[in-house]
Amino acid sequence: MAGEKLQIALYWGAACGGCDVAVLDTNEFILDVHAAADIRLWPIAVDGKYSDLEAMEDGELDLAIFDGAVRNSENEHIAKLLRQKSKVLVAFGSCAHLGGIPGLANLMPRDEIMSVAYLQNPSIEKGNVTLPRPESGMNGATLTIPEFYKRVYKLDDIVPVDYYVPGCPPAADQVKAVLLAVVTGQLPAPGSVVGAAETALCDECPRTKNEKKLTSFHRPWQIMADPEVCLLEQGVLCAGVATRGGCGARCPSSGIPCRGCYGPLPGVVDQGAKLLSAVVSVIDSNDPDEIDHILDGLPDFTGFAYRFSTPASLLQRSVRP
Amino acid sequence: MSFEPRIVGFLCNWCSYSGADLAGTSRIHYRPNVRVIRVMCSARIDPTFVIKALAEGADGVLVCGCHPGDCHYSEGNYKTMRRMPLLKRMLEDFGIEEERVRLEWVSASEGKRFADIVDDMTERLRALGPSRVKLALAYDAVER
Amino acid sequence: MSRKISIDPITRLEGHGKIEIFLDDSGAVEDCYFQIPELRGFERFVVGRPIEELPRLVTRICGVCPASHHMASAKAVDGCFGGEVAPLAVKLRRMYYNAHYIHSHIAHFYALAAPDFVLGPDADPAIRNVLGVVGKVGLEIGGAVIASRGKAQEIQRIIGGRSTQDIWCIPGGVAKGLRTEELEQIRPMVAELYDFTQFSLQLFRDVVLGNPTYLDIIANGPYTLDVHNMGLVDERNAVDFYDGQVRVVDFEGEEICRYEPHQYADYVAEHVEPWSYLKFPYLKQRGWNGFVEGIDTSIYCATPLARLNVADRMATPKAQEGFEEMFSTLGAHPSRMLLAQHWARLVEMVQNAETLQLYCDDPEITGDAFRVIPQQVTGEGFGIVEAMRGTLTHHYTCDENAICTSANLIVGTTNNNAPIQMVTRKVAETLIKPGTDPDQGILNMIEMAFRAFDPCYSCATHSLPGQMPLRVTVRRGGKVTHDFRRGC
Amino acid sequence: MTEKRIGVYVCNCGTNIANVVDCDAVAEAAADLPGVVVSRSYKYMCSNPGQEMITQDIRDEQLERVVVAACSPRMHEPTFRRAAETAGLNPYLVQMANIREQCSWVHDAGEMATEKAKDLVRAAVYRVTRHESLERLSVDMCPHTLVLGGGIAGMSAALELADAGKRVYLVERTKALGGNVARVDLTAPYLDSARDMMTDRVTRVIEHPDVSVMLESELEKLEGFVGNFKATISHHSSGEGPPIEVVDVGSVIVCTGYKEFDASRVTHFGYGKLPDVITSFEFEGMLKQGRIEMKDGRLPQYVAIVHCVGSRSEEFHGYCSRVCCMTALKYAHEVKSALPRTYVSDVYVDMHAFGKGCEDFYRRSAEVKTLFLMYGKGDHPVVRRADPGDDCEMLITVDEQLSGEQIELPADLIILMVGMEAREDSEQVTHLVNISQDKDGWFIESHPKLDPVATTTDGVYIAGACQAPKDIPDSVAQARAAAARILGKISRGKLEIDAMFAAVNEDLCSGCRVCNEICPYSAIEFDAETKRSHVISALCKACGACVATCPSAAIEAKHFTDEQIFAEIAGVLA
Repeated sequence: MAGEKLQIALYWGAACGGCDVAVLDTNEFILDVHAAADIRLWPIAVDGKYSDLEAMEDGELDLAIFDGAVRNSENEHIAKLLRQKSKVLVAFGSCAHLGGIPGLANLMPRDEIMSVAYLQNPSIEKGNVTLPRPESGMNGATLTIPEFYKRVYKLDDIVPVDYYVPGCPPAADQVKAVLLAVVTGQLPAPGSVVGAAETALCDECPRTKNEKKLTSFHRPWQIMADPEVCLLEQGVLCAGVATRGGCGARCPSSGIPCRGCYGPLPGVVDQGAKLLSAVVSVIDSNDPDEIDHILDGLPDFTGFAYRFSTPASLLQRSVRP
Repeated sequence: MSFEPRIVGFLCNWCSYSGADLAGTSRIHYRPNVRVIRVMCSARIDPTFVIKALAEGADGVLVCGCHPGDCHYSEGNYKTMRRMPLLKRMLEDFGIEEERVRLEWVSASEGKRFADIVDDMTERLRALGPSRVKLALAYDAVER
Repeated sequence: MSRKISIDPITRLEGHGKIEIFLDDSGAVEDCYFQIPELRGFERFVVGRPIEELPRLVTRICGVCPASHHMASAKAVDGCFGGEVAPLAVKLRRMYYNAHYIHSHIAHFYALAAPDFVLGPDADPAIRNVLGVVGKVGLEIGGAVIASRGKAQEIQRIIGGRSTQDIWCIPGGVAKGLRTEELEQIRPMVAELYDFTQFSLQLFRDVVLGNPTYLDIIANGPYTLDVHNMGLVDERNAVDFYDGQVRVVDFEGEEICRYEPHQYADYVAEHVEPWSYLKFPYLKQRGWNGFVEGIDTSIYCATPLARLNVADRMATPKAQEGFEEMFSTLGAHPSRMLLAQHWARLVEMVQNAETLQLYCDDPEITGDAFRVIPQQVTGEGFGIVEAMRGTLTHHYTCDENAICTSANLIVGTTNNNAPIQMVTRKVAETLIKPGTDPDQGILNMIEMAFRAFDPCYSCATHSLPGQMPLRVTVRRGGKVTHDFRRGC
Repeated sequence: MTEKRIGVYVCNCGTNIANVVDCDAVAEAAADLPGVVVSRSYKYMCSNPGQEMITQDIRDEQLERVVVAACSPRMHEPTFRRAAETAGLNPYLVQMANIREQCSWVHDAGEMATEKAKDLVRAAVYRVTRHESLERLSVDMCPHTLVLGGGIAGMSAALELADAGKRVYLVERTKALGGNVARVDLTAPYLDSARDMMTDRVTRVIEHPDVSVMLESELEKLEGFVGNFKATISHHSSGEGPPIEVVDVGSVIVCTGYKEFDASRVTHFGYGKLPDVITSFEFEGMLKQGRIEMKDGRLPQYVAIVHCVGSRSEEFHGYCSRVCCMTALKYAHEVKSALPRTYVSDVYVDMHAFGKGCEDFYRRSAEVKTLFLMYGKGDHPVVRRADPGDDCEMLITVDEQLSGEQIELPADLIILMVGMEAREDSEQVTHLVNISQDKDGWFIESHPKLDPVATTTDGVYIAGACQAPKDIPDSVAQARAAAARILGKISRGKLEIDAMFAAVNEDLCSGCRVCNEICPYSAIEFDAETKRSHVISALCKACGACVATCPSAAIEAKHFTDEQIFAEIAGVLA
C-alpha cells in the first residue's frame, strides 16, 4: 500500500518509552509528519497491524525507527523483520545505539538479577521460592513467557543499521532534524550518526574552560560548584569531554555533570577508556599512593564510563563466570 | 602440552624497548610468550590499547615505561602511572583478573629485569589460565 | 478439548503485556491470564553505584513517567543522607512534578484512552489512535492537545533543565533554582494549562457523559471490582502526589490502614507467579488469598480513582468541585467503576494546574536556597510518591561511602497487577459468549479494562521490555481455526 | 583498508637469527598475508646486496610498503629507510619487525620462537599497510653552540668550533676555566706540565673572538629543538651585564666533568682522623706548592700510595676510574725526584696501564725503586698509628697477594687514589637538557660504540668525564668529535627533523583543554578565538601523551596513529 506518502514505522524494543515521548515532544511537527507519511506502526500510540508488517513487501517501508535495546527473542525477531521490510533502519536513542543504561546489566549475571527481584527484596512474600519460568503448566495448557538473553545487545549487533540517532532521549529538535532529513531525502552516507554534533559536549557547554589540573574529585552533592566554570576543572566527574554534543548541554547547564548519553566521538573506539584517560591524565600528582587516594574519589568509575554504552564497549560485558 | 599465555607488551622506545634490546644483546633468555609493540613513550599508551589487546585475545598485557623521574619526555610516564590503576579497577568490574594487566618500569640498562618480568608474568598467567574475554565476545549469535 | 486465545501484546500502554484466555468446549471462558514477559533488573544493577546517581538511573525504568521515579528516588536518596532537604527545593520539586502530571495525564487521556471513547471501542484500529482523535475532534483541538502537553513538558524543562529523563534532583535539594525571568516564562503557560484542564473536563462531559452507551459501559459494564484502594494523602486527607502518608481504604470507604513510607514493608508484600515477570503486591497483614474479590481480599488498586477514593477531598477548590461532581454522578464515594479512572485523571489535572498557579505566585519561589550540602550518611532511605499510575515506592540502603547496597522498587502499575488480572478475566467472561468467536471490538473492550489502569509495564517490570506480536488464536483440538493478529 | 603492494624481507643475520628462527618458514607465512607480493629470506638484509634486493623489488614490483624483519629498529631502521628512499619510496612506508634482539637472541631455537617471529612480521605487515608518506620538516640550523663546562673537554670543543668561525657560548659555573685538570701538576705518562698545557688553552679561549666565556654562570632553561634551541643563562657574578641572558643556539655540548670520590666515606684508612692520610688531589696541591711534607712540617721518610679508593668496590663504585693507576705511578716518580731517600710503596689491586706509553711508564716506575704490593679485590689494607719506638707514623697491614704473606708497611704519608664519580648536580643537568644517566650517574650516549658523543636528544652531545671516567686525551678526542659532528650539521645549513609529531584535527577538537596541561614542552596552544587547541609541530617531540589523553580522538600521532597500533595489536594476536 506504499503510495506517494512516506511509509514509516516506529518500534520499541527493550525500551522505556522515553524515545517515543521524545518523538511526541516534536509537538505540532508530528502532524506535519503525519501529513507527509503513513505511520504504519507505532506501539505506544497507534494500533498498527502487525500482520500488515509481515505481509509487507521487502523494503516497502521507507523508514523504520527502532528504539530500545535487544534483550529477548521478540526484540530480535522484530528487529530482523523491520530490517527486511524497510529501506532505511534507524537505531534511535542510546539503547538502540549503544545499549543504554539497562546495558549496565551486562556487568552482572542474569541469575543475580532474578534472585534479587523475586527472592531477596524485603517486600517479597515470606518464604517465596517461585521464579518466573519461560514455560509453566496451567490447566493442562502451557503458559509461556520469553526467556531473556544473558545480556543486552545494541541494535547493530543483531541487524545492519543505516543511521544512528544518539541520546537518552534524543533532543526534540534533533529528532525533528532527522525526520525532516528523511522526509526531504537529505540523509548522509549510511552508517553515519545523525542528529548529533561531531565535537564533544564541551563545544556547546556554556561553562568556561581553562587548563586542567586535578588534586581531588568531588561527588556532585559534596560541593557547591561554581555554575560558570567547567565542572571537571572543579573536580566533579563530567563525561562531557568524551561525549558527542548535540543535546544542547542540557545537563551541565543545569548544574548536573554529563553522563555520556550521546555516546563516543567519531573515531573513538571505547568511550569509557577515553574518558578514563582524559580524566586521570590531568591528576596533579606523581606519587602512586597519593594517586591511588585521589582515585578513591571516583567510586564506581566503570558505572560512569559506560553509563550508556556498556554493550557497545570493547568488552561489552563482565566475563566473571 | 601446557597452556601458553599470549602477552602483548607495550614498551616505550627510550627506556623499556632499549632495555628489551639490551636483554637481546646480552643474550639473556626469557619466555617467548610476549609480543612487543613499540611506542615512543608510555604516555602514548591509550587505555583503549590495553582493552583492545584483551578483546583481541591477549591473556595478559604488559605496559613498560621509564622509571619515574627518568622519562625521555621528562614526565610522560607519570601519565601512565595515573592511568593504569584506574584502568585496572575498571577491568575488575568486567571480571578481568588483576594479574592480567601489569605496569613495570624498565630502564635502558635493565635487560635482565625485563627478562625476569616476562618470565614471572608468563608463569602467573599460566597458573591463572586463559582469558575469557575473547571467548565471551566470540558469540556472534545471541546467547540464551 | 479447550482452545486458547492470546492477546499479545496489549497496545496503547507503556510497556508490554499479554493475555491468555482459555475457553472450554462450549466456548465459555475457562481461565484467563494476564502476563508480563519482562524483567530488567534495575534493583540489581543500581547496586554498587553512588547513591546520588540513582535518581538519574531509575528514570530509565520508564520514559513516560520518569519524573515519578526521579522524585521517589530523590526522596529515598535524601533519606540515605539523613533526610534534610532545602524547603525551597521541596516547593520546586512539587512544582516540577505538577507539570509532569499534567503532561502525562494529557498524553494518557488523549493518546491512549480517548480513542476508545471519542472513536468508539469498535472503531477501525487503523484510525483508532491519537491522530484519529485529532481527525474526529478537529485539527484545532488536536493542536491544542499537542500544544498543551508540549507546554507541560516545557515547564519541566525550564524548572529542571530537562523534561524526559530528569536529572535535576540532588541530595539535599535540586541542582538549579528558578530564575525570575524563567518564572515569567512559565506563568502564562500555567494559565493556559489551567484553561485546558477545564476544557478537557468539558470535553469528557460532552463526549462521554453525553453518550448513554458509554455511561452504560462505565456504570453497568463488567468494569467494576470489589477490591480496596491505596493512595497518598496529606494530614487533611486531601490528595497529595508528592508526599504524605499512604492510606488504604476498602471499597466501602472504611480505612484499613495508613502508614509512613518507612513502614511500607509492614503493610505491603509481593506475591510471585511463575507465568509472569510482574509481581503481585497485596496487603501483607491480610496475607495472599489469591485473585479474589470481596471485603476480605488482600488485593488493592492504586490508581487515579483509588487516590480519589482514599481521599476525603482534593487539595484545591476547582479540583474539589470536579471531585464532588464526579462522585455524585457515579453515585458513591468510594467508587468501584474502573472506567471512571479517566474522569479521575482529569480531576487530578485540575489540582495540578491550580497548585502550579499557587507556586507561581509564591514570592519565595525564585530564591537561591535550593540546596543544602548533606553532612552525614545515614544509610537508608524511603521515597514514596503517587506516580500517575499508582503509589510508587523506592527503598534504598547504602554504605558509609554512600554507595548503593540494595534497592527495592514497588511501582505504580505493579500495585494494580492483581486487579488487572482479575478485571481482564471478568470482562473476558462477560463478553466472550459460548459459540461466538471474539472479534476486534470485543478484544479491544478487554483491553479497555486494563487500559483504564493506564498500566505502565516498562515501569512495572523495571525490565527490558520484550515486545511481541498481538495474536489472537482460536484453537479447537489444537487445530487453529481463526488466526488474526494486531498491532504490536 | 585498501590493500597495498607489500614486500617482506626476513634477515637471517648470518646465523644470528637463522639458528633460532626458521627464517624461510617466516618468509613463507608472510607471503600469504594480505597485500604481500614479495617475501624473501636473505643472509644479511643490511648488506649492500641486501639493500639492493629491496630497492630492486620496489622498482620492479612497484612495492608501496616494505617490511624488514631483522634486528632492532633502533639499530637499522635508518638504513632501510634510506634504502627505500633511494628507490623513491617514502621512508615512513618501511616497518621493521625486531626478530633478533627481541626474538632469536632471547629465545631457544624452535617452534615458539619461529611462531613469535611470524606474529611480529604479521603485525608489521598489518601496520605498514596503514602507514602514510610523511615529509620531514626542514628547519634552519643555528650555527651557534652552547658548551656547558669550562674544563679541558669544554675548552677543546669550544676552540674546535670557534676556530671554524662558529660562535660558542662557554658556560662555566666557577670563577675560572680549567676544571679538574687545572688542579693537576704534571700529567702521566710523559710527565709534562698540566699547567703549561692549560694556560695556553685558557688564554686562547678567553681571547678568541668567537667564544663568549661566561664565568660564574649556569644554564637555567633549554627550550626548543635541534638547530633551534633557546638557552636561558643566569650570571651570578656581581659584575656588569644582565643577570639573565637568553641566547639562540643550534647545538649543546655537555662537558660538566666529574667530582672526586669523598675519601672520608672509607673508614679503614683513617682519612680525616690521621693527619698524614691525604687524597690524590690534596697531594697534587702539595706538588704545586713544590714541597712534599707531613702536617708537622717534617719530610716523610715513608710514602705509601693506595689505589682504588672508592673504585672497583662492592661498597662504593663498581667501575674503574681509569686514571688513578697512572697518576699513582706519576706520584712515585715525583716523590722520588723530590725526596730521593724516601721509600715509596704502591699498594694496588691490578695495575691498569692500557693507554699509549703507559706500560713503559709502569716499567720505568719499577726501576725507580717503588715497592709494589698487591692486595685482593674486595679486601682492603688497614691503616693504624705506629707504636712509639717505631720509626714511622703509621703502619699499613696488607694481605699481599703475590707473596701470600701478611705484610706490615711503614708510612709517614699515605696518598689515597680517590676515583671519579658523577657530580651530584648531574641529575639536574639531565632534566635541563633532556638526556639520561646510567646506574652510576654517568650520562648515556646514544650508542656505546657507534655513536659515543651524541645522546638520545637530537642536538645535545656529551664529552669528557661526565660520560664516564676518562683521561685527558680521551676527553679531548671526544670533545673534538662532538664539535666535528656539529660543524657537519652547520655546514649543511638546513636540517631535517623527524616527521613524527602530533597534530590536532580542529574539526574534531571541542576545546575542552584537557590536553593543554599534558604537554611537557608547552607545544599545545589554545586559541581563545576559535576555541580550539593546536600543536606547534616544531616544539612537539612526538611522545604522544596528548594523543592518548584527547577524549575526542582529535589529536593524531604521525606514524603512531591509533589505527596503526590497533593493526599491530590485531597482527600479533591474529
